[in-house]
Amino acid sequence: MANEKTIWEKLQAIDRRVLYTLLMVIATVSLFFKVNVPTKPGQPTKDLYRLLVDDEALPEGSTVILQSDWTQSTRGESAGQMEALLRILMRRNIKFALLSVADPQAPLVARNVIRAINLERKAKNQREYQVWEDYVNLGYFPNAEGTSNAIAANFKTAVAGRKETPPGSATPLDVFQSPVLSKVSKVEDVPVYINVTGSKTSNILIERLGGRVPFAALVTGVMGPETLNYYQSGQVKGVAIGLNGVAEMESLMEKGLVETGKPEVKSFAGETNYGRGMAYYLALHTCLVLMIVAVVVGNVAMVAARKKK
Amino acid sequence: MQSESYPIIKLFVGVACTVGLYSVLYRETKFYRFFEHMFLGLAAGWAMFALWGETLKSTWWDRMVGSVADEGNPAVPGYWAWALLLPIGVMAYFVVSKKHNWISRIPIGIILGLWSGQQVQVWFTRYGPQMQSSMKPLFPTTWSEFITPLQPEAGAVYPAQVIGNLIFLLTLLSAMSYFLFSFETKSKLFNGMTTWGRWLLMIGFGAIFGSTVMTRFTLMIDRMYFVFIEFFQQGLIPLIGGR
Amino acid sequence: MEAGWRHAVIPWLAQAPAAPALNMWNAPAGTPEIWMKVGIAMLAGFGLLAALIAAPTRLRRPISGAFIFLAGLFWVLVFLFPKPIDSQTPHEQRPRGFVQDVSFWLADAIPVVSNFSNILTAFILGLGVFSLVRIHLMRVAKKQNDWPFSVVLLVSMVAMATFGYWDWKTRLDLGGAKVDEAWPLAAYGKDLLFDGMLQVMEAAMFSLIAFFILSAAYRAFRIRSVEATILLCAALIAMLNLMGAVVVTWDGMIESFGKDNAFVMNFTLSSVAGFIRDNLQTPGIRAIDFGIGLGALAMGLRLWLSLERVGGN
Amino acid sequence: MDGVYYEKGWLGVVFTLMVAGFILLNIYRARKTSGKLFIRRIPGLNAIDDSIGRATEMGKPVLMVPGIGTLNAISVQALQIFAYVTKTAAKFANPIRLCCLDPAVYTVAQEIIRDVYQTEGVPENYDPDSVRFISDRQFAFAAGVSGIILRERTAAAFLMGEFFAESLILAETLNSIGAIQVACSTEITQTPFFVAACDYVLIGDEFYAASAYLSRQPVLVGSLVGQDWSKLAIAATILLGALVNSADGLKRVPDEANEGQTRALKADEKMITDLFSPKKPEWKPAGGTQ
Repeated sequence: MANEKTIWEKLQAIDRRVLYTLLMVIATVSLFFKVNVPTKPGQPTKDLYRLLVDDEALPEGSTVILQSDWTQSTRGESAGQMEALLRILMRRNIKFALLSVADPQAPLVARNVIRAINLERKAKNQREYQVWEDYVNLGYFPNAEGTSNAIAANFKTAVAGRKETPPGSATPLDVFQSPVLSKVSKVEDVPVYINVTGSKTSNILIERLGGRVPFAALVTGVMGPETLNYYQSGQVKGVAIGLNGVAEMESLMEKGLVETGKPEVKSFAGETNYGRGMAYYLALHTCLVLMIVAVVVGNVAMVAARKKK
Repeated sequence: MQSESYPIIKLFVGVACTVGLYSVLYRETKFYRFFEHMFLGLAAGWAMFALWGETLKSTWWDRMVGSVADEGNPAVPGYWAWALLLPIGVMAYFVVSKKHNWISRIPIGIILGLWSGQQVQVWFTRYGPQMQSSMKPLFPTTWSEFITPLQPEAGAVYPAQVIGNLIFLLTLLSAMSYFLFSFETKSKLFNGMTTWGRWLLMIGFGAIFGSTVMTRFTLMIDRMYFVFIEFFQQGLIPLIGGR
Repeated sequence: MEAGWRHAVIPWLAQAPAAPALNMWNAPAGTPEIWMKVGIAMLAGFGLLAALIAAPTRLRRPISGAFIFLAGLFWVLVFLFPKPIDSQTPHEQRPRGFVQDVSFWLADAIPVVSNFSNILTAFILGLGVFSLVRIHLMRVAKKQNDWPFSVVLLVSMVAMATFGYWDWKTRLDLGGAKVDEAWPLAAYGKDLLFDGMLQVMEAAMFSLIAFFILSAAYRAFRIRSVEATILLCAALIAMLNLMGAVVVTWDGMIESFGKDNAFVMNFTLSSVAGFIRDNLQTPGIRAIDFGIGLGALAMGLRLWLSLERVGGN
Repeated sequence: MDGVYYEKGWLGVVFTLMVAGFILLNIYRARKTSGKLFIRRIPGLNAIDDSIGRATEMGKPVLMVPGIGTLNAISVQALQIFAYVTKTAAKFANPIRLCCLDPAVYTVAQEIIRDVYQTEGVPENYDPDSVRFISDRQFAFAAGVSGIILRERTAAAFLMGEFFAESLILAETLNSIGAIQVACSTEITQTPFFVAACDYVLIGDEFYAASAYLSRQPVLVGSLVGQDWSKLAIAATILLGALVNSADGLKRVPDEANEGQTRALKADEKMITDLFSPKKPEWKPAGGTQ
């Protein structure tokens, strides 16, 4: 038996480490190129954009509940989603009550994003979002199922006792005294319940909220197929999925949304719309190409090796 | 004030940790083992802290003992019955006893009981709407055009849509037939349907695989961003006198 | 019992703001009364534990079965009773009657009961940490293979827990805003260990999957069998559809064939991927989901009614 | 007091009760016939014995991971299957490693595994360190289990239960050392990765069928038959509903807006909408944003 392997046999069994190195190099190199890759937003993202920007669905100045369930580990996708979402909310003066059921760190991570977007606004001489006046941080609630149930049953008692310090005051006060939540006591009181999540908390919420309030989700690519299931059955009104969703949101923010038979939704042209989504989008393309090439090479080599025999 | 050099130190430590864990891609070495054990230790330490700081203090202790009034906040009375949960939790530790290990089944039973009851509660909330949305119309309401036009009439069902809906229904039913375990049949139709069902499931799995790839790659790209852009380009190069 | 039976019987479970401010189930914070009541409750609980230890063998199954049943019963009742739309309706305006009373009481009790599992799991966590510490202490004591790594584990554990509590305590004493300004040692320690290391390591471990997904796809996506081929094709279409640039190019090409032709427009990448998703993937997932849901419901029923034993005899 | 309650819709309650009824009835039936109801062969399960056999030949441990979910029916189900695995392993005095993420699952696992060794008559072979709590954080857990896999070179692995992202880390690490893997995740999103990386995969509720198939306990067998009945009921409901919906789609009613004209039914006038998502009573939020 000859030990010499043919090129086809070799290509059928490329060492894992070679593939790993290629992937790492390609991803890194792509990051140094800044290109706005074109996108074609899908219906779920368009619906989400309409829900967030259309004045009828979400009136300017109203309050939404924003459940942020992601931490560093899904930063790649969730941070971009959160940034795009916050940019829209802040530009439309939408107040938000922030909470998390997934991880104790999630509120802190969310606060960092708010801070970053605030800095961006400050640099552009726009109004900075203030705690108490514009948003409150309700913090972390352990037990996703239980909390979602409790929120659906009775938002006010579910988050009772959470405090926030108004600007210029020394003592923290009950969040329901704040302008953000003063008119909210049930989930039905908010026009939209938004969930940015790195796990399946959106599913848990959908099951527990049972259609009491329009629900929008920004989920990771993994959760996409499952969430689309709920989107199709109308339990989720709009959804942005993964990095693709971010890139689509960003281009919708830049270009606005025109759909036949529906009112036009405005754009935010002239503002900082392209962010983390576009920064990573090219690298995603090159990595996917590598993957496709690897699969094709493996198959071609397999067929060729068979033919030789 | 935070020290000025701290952010770069923190970045450096983070990069070291990333490289340490990535080394397992090459193979398991002492280097990886070091970071793995550190990781496990940190996680356990955090669990010990979060146990009280993030869970028990706010959800148990504060409710049990209440809080006194301070500026702007009314007093909240304590509910003493919460105290009963501690002995129940302690019962779990009897699992190490050879004689009384059955007592550990009480806290376990409560957790399982609560979970089981919830299944009954949420089952229809979860599956009812899915059943409803599977009931797609199977008769076209219009024959004006076969293929759904680009500007469809509101509410109309075109023949092409009906074909799609039939495929949907057939996929659903044949995939469901694959999961029937208690029927033995020689019927070619039924057996063919289950085989089809399995193949159709593979389409779903392939599509999920494809769309998951996005998240996984993005997270890796984000780490590369962290190492090469945040640490090297924005942190280290300015520090050593680059631009 | 003018205020309705539920206000007297078990308002502990329904710690609603609407309940009478003080009742037999609570006591004002900071008073000797609350400490005494808490103490008595704990004693009673440990008394129950002692009683269980003494319980005869034949009662064991019924006792644990009763606990499971009662725990599950709560959610089953929530399922069966109508839900109030606004559970914050003030007491005086709430409708009276058995059904209404129960459903309001249930709605009030949900936020309380929801925490039970979590609190119990937190108490049990000690058992897990104990096992971890025991294994590694033994390894160090016996100088087994790799014992220095066990030292690393134990040291980082102690460091994380110490800085965690220290920082937490400082924040309680000084207030979070002050700590963020002054950055005492505790804040550095916690931030470096948690934010700088633990979180980064989690992200790093998570991102490893990208590499594994590449090698798994390379190995598994071969046209060997019908199943593997189907898997491969579906995955390829899904991946192509993820690339905005490819979608725009492909769809642009299709559009050039006939932008107004409904038939031609069915072949855009987004339509093809959408068709697969809507008519093949969604029902497939749904079929699996129905099965899993039924399995969970059945298992839930068996556990709830103690038809199936868990654990040893 | 109208409008204080959510209309529950009778269908949800009736359907849930019907499913529960099917399951309980069949458990009763199975008990009467002492479990002699038919269950078809499930391919992945035959692999269990083979893989343990191989691990024994190689003298390497068998790894079991009951997912990373909290203590619930899914992890309990996984542990029931692991009890069977351990039973076989105990016969051959093969070492096992059972790694847990949730402390409550760890508690139950300890009890179950010790019990297996006791009933097999080899309590002295039970090593308390074989059931391990690794970490309660997902990726620390993944790192720890990967370490165990690579250092102890586990020859067979059973990954069953609620797996999330860590599924592929474990599966590919196991694959890289050539271990045989039998896997199942109730999380549909992870099943494709097990399909790609593992030798044998149980899909969906084959997982729930597994312990009935392995143990042939009447309760489990009966419950499985009841689940099958429920699946048929769901399928029949969907078919019937689709037909009713189609008929509703063809129906024309007088148009209120244009006298003398007819129009199709609106979505909320259709029968299935009425059954599945009954209207909620009118309710004006007390102080919501207007």
